[in-house]
Amino acid sequence: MTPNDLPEIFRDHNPLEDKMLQVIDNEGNIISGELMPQLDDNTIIDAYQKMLYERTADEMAISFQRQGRMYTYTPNLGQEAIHIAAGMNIRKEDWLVPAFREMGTLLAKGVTMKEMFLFYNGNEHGSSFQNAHHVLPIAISIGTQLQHATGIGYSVKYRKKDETVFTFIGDGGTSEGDFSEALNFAGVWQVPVIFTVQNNQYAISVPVKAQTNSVNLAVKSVAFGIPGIKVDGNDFFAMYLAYQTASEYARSGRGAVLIEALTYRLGAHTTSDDPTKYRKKEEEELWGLTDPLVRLKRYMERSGIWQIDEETLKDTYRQEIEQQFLDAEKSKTYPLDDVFAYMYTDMPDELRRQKAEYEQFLSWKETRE
Amino acid sequence: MTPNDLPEIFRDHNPLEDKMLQVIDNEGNIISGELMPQLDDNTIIDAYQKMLYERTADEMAISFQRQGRMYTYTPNLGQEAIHIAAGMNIRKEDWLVPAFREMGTLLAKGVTMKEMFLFYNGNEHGSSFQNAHHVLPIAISIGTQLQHATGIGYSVKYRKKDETVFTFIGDGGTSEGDFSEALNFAGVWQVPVIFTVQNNQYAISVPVKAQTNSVNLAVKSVAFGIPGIKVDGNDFFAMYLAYQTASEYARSGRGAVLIEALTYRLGAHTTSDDPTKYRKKEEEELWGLTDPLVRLKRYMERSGIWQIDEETLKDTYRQEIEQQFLDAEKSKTYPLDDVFAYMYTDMPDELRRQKAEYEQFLSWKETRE
Amino acid sequence: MSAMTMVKAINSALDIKLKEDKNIVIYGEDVGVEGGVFRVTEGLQKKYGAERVFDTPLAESAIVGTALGMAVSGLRPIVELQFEGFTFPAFNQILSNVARMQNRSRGRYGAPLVIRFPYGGGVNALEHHSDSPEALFAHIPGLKVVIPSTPHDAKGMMIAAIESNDPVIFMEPKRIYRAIKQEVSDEKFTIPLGKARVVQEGSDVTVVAFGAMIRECQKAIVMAEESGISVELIDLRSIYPIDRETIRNSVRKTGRMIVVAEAHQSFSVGSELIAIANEEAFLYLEAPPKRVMGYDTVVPLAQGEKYYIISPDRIFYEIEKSVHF
Amino acid sequence: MSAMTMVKAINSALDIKLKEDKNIVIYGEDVGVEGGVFRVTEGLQKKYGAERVFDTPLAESAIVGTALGMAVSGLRPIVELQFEGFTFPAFNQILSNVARMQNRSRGRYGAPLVIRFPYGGGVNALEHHSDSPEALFAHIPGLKVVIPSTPHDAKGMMIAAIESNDPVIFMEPKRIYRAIKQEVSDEKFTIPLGKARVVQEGSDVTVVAFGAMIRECQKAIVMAEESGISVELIDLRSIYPIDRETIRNSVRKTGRMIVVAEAHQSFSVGSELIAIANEEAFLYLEAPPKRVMGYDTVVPLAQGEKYYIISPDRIFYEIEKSVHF
Ligand SMILES: Cc1ncc(C[n+]2csc(CCOP(=O)(O)OP(=O)(O)O)c2C)c(N)n1
Ligand SMILES: Cc1ncc(C[n+]2csc(CCOP(=O)(O)OP(=O)(O)O)c2C)c(N)n1
Ligand SMILES: [Mg+2]
Ligand SMILES: [Mg+2]
Repeated sequence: MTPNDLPEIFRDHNPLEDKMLQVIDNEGNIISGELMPQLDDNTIIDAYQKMLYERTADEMAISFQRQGRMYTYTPNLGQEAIHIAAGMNIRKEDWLVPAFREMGTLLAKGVTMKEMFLFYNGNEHGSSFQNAHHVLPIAISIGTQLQHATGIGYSVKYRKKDETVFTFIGDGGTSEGDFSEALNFAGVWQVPVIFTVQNNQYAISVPVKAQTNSVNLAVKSVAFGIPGIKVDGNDFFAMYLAYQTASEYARSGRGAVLIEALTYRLGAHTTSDDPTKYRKKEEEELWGLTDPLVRLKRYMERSGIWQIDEETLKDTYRQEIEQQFLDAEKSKTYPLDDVFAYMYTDMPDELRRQKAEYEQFLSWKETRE
Repeated sequence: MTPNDLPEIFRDHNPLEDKMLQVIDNEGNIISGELMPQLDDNTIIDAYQKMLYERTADEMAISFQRQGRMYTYTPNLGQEAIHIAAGMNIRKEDWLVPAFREMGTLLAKGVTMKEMFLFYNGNEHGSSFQNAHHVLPIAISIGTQLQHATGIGYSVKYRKKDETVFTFIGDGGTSEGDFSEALNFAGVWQVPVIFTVQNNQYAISVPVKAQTNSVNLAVKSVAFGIPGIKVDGNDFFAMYLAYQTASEYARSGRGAVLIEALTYRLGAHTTSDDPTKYRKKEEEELWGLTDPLVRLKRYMERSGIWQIDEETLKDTYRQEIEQQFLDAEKSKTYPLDDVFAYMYTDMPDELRRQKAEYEQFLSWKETRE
Repeated sequence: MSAMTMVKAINSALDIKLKEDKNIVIYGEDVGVEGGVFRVTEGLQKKYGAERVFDTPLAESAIVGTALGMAVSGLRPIVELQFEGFTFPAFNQILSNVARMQNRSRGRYGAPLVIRFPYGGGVNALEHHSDSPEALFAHIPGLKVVIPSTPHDAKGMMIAAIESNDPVIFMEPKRIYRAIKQEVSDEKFTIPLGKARVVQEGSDVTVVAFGAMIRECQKAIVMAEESGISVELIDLRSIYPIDRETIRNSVRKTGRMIVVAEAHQSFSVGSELIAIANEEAFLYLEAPPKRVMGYDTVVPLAQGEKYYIISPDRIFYEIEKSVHF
Repeated sequence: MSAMTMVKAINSALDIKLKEDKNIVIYGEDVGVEGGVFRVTEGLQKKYGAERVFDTPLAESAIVGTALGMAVSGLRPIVELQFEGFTFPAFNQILSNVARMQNRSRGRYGAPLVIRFPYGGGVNALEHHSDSPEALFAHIPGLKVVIPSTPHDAKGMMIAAIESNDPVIFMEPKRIYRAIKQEVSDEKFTIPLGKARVVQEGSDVTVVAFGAMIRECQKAIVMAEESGISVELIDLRSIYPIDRETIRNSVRKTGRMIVVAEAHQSFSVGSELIAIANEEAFLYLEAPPKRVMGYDTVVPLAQGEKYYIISPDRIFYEIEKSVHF
């Protein structure tokens, strides 16, 4: 990797100097006009709508969970700019290897809210992503997914496909050995993988400064010989530019890229978590000022392209999302078969035997009732 | 870690610029006089003698193995400057957490050749290091030992002891997730651990350029926010200076350090390995020119402090080493008890039962013979 | 005495030992400020300071690996792994080093440390949060593997685990973390590791279980008693070493054994107990010892878990079958 | 037909499949230029190029984790882990992802890959080079775990493993890598996974073994025959799924079973087979089924290994005891 191969924005935002790529400020003012990606008004409006959709879906999911109609849920609140920017740059043929907090990108790939609800309702069919192409299930064992992404990268390169791999991890996840191994392999293999670290400042209760002593997370790329960049993750345009550039870089065969997206988890870690135990109201308020939706909205207002009747739109979204939730609730069947059927492509006799044994118990139970 | 806290030699040899700390060249000429550590002639002679001892012991071990008097052995040939420099800087109270290729440092801590021979002869008592203080057994599961070192670092700091931890790994080992986790914890905890990567160019048959795409291995320190330095590992003075500086740094409470010692494995990976399968004679010859013993000897000759009758000395060493080998061979007893006795501090009945069962078999066998 | 949940009882054990022994430190993910996702370490950082009770980066291998380093250098670390499903990044450190340091160094360095984590199903959780991997740890020589089934046992076993000079895997049945309240002494007491407990004596059939399954077995026993079957219930408590003597005595008496556990049945505690019943009581067996356990499948997500988890009527069904064999 | 060692037979299987299917890649530590530390992949890089047969950085978790990524995207990777003792850094990827991707995605993504490694003792090796961890893998749902005992089986089972759409753990008994030569077909053939092999029929006692222990059992059987004892020898071949039918038929016939294996005996294949014998043949048992296995200790280094490893006379001793029970 000679500096010349490196896209300009990577050179200009060297993580060793702790620089951060930013296009608009919290007020929606353009900071660096030359960096503003070329997007027409409709695309920007579309982006905002998608962010709003993700936020609405999150709010509703939290409320369904509170109503006891769903199990533990991991909200995406505050991280929507990252997800939608990635979603707008990921192509059908590209791969998405998610962690568990990038709903907007999953939706962009064709995953449905019904599937999301099914999953958080405790049904594996919510992970089969029927209409989504090249999307792996949500990864819970932190760090492991990056290695899958690197492997897909190898496979793409080996088969000479024009496919890029988008994969995600949190700030906490960068401490796992699997993170380093995945990036190291990607560096050696020079594969088209875009690694995004969503640095939302916390791993459950543990602040990022307790995760590592490195100046930032993008700088970890140095250890693996791949380019890294720190980006304002609450700035939709900055994230868009980062993904655009990274995609070009990856597609040109130059290899993998690490993007640190600086953001903030506005909500709880999961619906079982209570952030007041470990963080201050003032901190939340301060970060609240960087809310990616607010910033993009302000930008649109300032530049006169704001044409959204937000409340009406949200209502439409709510209805649509509710419908998907109801569909998921309705399809809430879980036959005994489902426990056994997918463990192997050809079910071993042993599993048949175990299932039959359970069925005998069920018959006995019936006769007793 | 502000640059001001950093020792000068770290600042002057920034691994990001791929600089390497060197004091003498292959001919034994001083390259940078101001870096030459203040060592009196006797100390230098002593260093050479220790390197010679390690080399002699290695040669003999290989030959014992060839005679079928010992099992697989991992030679240290070519890496002696690192081991002896570390050994001269490690104090009694300091900890040594070895990998498996730093015999000279083990000996400096009081491990005996008899113990080394016992170990490679297949007896665990060779790892009990009776007269050595604060030395862990040889670590075979690569990478894991660095985490033990970091933990010891925490314990030293917690108990406010003036103890430094020296730990080692190979170039290949830097790819293991455990390496990154250990250094990351050490960075966060700011513990007195000196991590040495002995970059001997190969992990068995795999060259270091296939291990990672990073510009060098010292630069990986950036990912963990600790200082790193690349040192000519075949230059005794450079290694001495590096350990002196790193020890001061660690002892002053400023935390951990990563040293990449650039060297070359002159021999085979182990006595079962045949390097001609994967590397060229020319390459070996080229690196042979950097042999740390030759370089130090040339330096001593040039500066007029050469006073060693090498052959006589080697003969003395040979006799002494042979005696230790014979002692190890003699003590080659392995009672059945040893299999069970050390698994737990209080042996469970289950192990007693298993042992008794075997003893019953032995009695039966005796009656049959 | 206070009414304690298991969470509180373990917290009390940790508290007592932290106060007593300065060499004890507790760490892991979210155990400090947050007090653990299940609040087992709640209040301990405040009481003993962030040098002794603290959060780490998110890396299980290093959590365990550094604990071994601390243990060989004089500390007695207690580490929390957040869920059983996240013990596996640390599996290599546990198997290759924690379990072996004592033997490898011929007693020169030991590993007096405790690795504790919640395990087991029945809580409608995401994947990796409902597993019962005790057999994987029990097959590793050099470890002690224990599981309490009551608040009282949890406290006494935790104190014993901390005081053990051998590494202890302490598995906490999360399903009954707060489901059972029991009067537990506020003082220090220990329950020796390696000994099973006869929960209730009986003559027709022996039921062996542990952790959250004890409660389910007790419900089944009520049903059995109604059918006139006398059940002896054994709480294994220690998975390794396993208490052969208690098993032997009971199975020789009843001639029948049923093992109830949540884990996948193949290569499990159930297999081991059946082997032991054969080795210790072959001539006394009147019916084939039976394992009533989870399938060799991933534990289903919440909607399907009802098929996987062992219910009291299922246990009763097997008791009846065994008695009428 | 050629006279082949097990090393050569596996090499031949890999060669045939590499030639046949462009989606197959082979990688791991030292498998490329070097051809593996045991030379199992010798010559394959030269023949098929460094894109298909290659060395990786030293990181087992990533070796397996990337293989799963390749497998879900259309390749069929075969990875080598250098020794059984170095499979554990990859244990999390194997248990949490490789074994579960198919189930987790409800069949959308599978994991057609092979993880192969040498295992077992008897070669005077350093620590971590003499272990037999088959039970740890066999307890993980979603995996197939197989072990050949002859060159012929090694080839046929390897081809079957590569062609399986499920992930296969392929364990190679290093002690007999080169100790046995056998005439093996040069052509492609498969041996179905999951089926045991009756090595020799007999009527007095069933001996179940696998891998390097088959040869030791055969030596013991010679001794038994001299004593007039007729032994049925079963080579398990597949540890999971286990072939209940073959076990059932044999134990019902002989009424006696001895399991011979190198691994630690608790929570082992031995435990599982005894459980199966009880479940399948309880009323036929004339003596307690017996495991003749390694201790619950670390495998001793070379000087002490003689105590640990199972010798033919030890097997004969147990056969005799069983028959005279
Ligand atoms: C290997 C592993 N260890 C622990 C956990 C439990 N856990 C779930 S989320 C989480 C914190 C993750 O933090 P981060 O990586 O920053 O992602 P975020 O939740 O902030 O998106 C932890 C510790 C896990 N899922 N996987
Ligand atoms: C976890 C683990 N994986 C694989 C091995 C097998 N192995 C032993 S030495 C070695 C190469 C080590 O290379 P390096 O780290 O450069 O150290 P060197 O041998 O060159 O000193 C390998 C792969 C091991 N010991 N541990
Ligand atoms: Mg986070
Ligand atoms: Mg090396």
